[in-house]
Amino acid sequence: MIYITENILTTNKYTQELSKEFCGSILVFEGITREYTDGQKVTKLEYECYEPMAKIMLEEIEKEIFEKWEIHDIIIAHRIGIVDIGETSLVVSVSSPHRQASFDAIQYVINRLKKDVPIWKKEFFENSASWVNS
Amino acid sequence: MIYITENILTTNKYTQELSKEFCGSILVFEGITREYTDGQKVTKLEYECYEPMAKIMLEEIEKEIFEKWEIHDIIIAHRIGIVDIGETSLVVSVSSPHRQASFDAIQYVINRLKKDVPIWKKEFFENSASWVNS
Amino acid sequence: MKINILLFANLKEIAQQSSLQLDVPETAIVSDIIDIVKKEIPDIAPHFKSIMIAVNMIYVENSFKLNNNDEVALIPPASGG
Amino acid sequence: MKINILLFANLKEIAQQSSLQLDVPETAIVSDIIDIVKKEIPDIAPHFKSIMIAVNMIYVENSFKLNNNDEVALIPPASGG
Repeated sequence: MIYITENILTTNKYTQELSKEFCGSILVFEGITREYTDGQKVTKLEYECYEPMAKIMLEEIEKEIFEKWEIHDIIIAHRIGIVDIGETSLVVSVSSPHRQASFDAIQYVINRLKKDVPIWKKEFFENSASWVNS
Repeated sequence: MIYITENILTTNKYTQELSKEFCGSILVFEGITREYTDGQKVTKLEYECYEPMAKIMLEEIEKEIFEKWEIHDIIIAHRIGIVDIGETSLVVSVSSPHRQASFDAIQYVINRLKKDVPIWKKEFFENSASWVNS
Repeated sequence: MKINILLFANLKEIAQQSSLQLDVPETAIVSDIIDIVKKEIPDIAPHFKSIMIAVNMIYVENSFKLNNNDEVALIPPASGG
Repeated sequence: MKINILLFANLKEIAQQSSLQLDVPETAIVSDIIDIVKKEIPDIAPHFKSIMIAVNMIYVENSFKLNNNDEVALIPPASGG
């Protein structure tokens, strides 16, 4: 299941929603906005998204995950809009019969997401702001 | 922090307790008792533990983790006693500035725990029961 | 034919708009669109070396042949997560 | 001197006890203890090829020299997690 939302993300929600039948392993990753980037104090972040395309790409990644690894269920939730320091920007949770698949699958999702999915992060510093990677 | 307990484990508790300051990544692994082992239906499990030694060894593993990887906090919680099917036997949660450390650290903990820590699992089947690995 | 261009993140800020509509010949390919955008919004030009192009939400090469009403998104390097 | 032996999991079930106390010479090493336990509880003997020994909660070799009141745990292969 894919969520792109302006609401606060809680791992609890995305762990509970995960289908777990017959699963031996649940792994939940939470990406949190950090206070410093290369020593510069960040005051807040903003995520922008080409939402319909991001959804399609995340659904494709989800499909690939099911083809590559024996997993039972996966949830990918990305927050967009303003995200304050210490808040969660990304949750990826996976249930699988055996644990190795869940570690591999989550790392694959994060790597693909950061490389290919049209979501962009703007960092606000005390006296400036800039889009990451641009 | 190490917990060896007969109480039900919830990832929510061990995610909330984790110190997260300045962390970009939280990863939580949950090991759940499965209904089938090699096609045989398991009715329940029992974990036994040489508790003082298990604690010492888990604390050593925790110390190694801090030496090997840049992590901020780690919680390892293992349930002992009777554990019903679908219940959680192990929670490992890690906060770290960067995500790779948390993936490496949790996998290291689980591998070491399964190999070296004096905890034993007994599987109960419909008409028999046996200690795993014995 | 009409082509709708979508701009995001830094490109949107530079252009001070999130989309623009172009009227182009029926033979237009992606690189023709890039040339037009570079002329219309010169400040975007230096960014094209890292921009990927998606047509109707699928990444394409510069030689991709466009159709009427296609949605051409200029995608700066992703930085989600 | 007195040595306390701890038994766990399948070993405890086979021995029908979780500990036993042995009185051994002051020169005793771990392998002496193993020999005594094999004699006292013959059904445990075949398991020793996979048992690890911890003295006072630290894994040791069979040549480890014991002291009075040492706690010797017979550790079957771990299966936690």
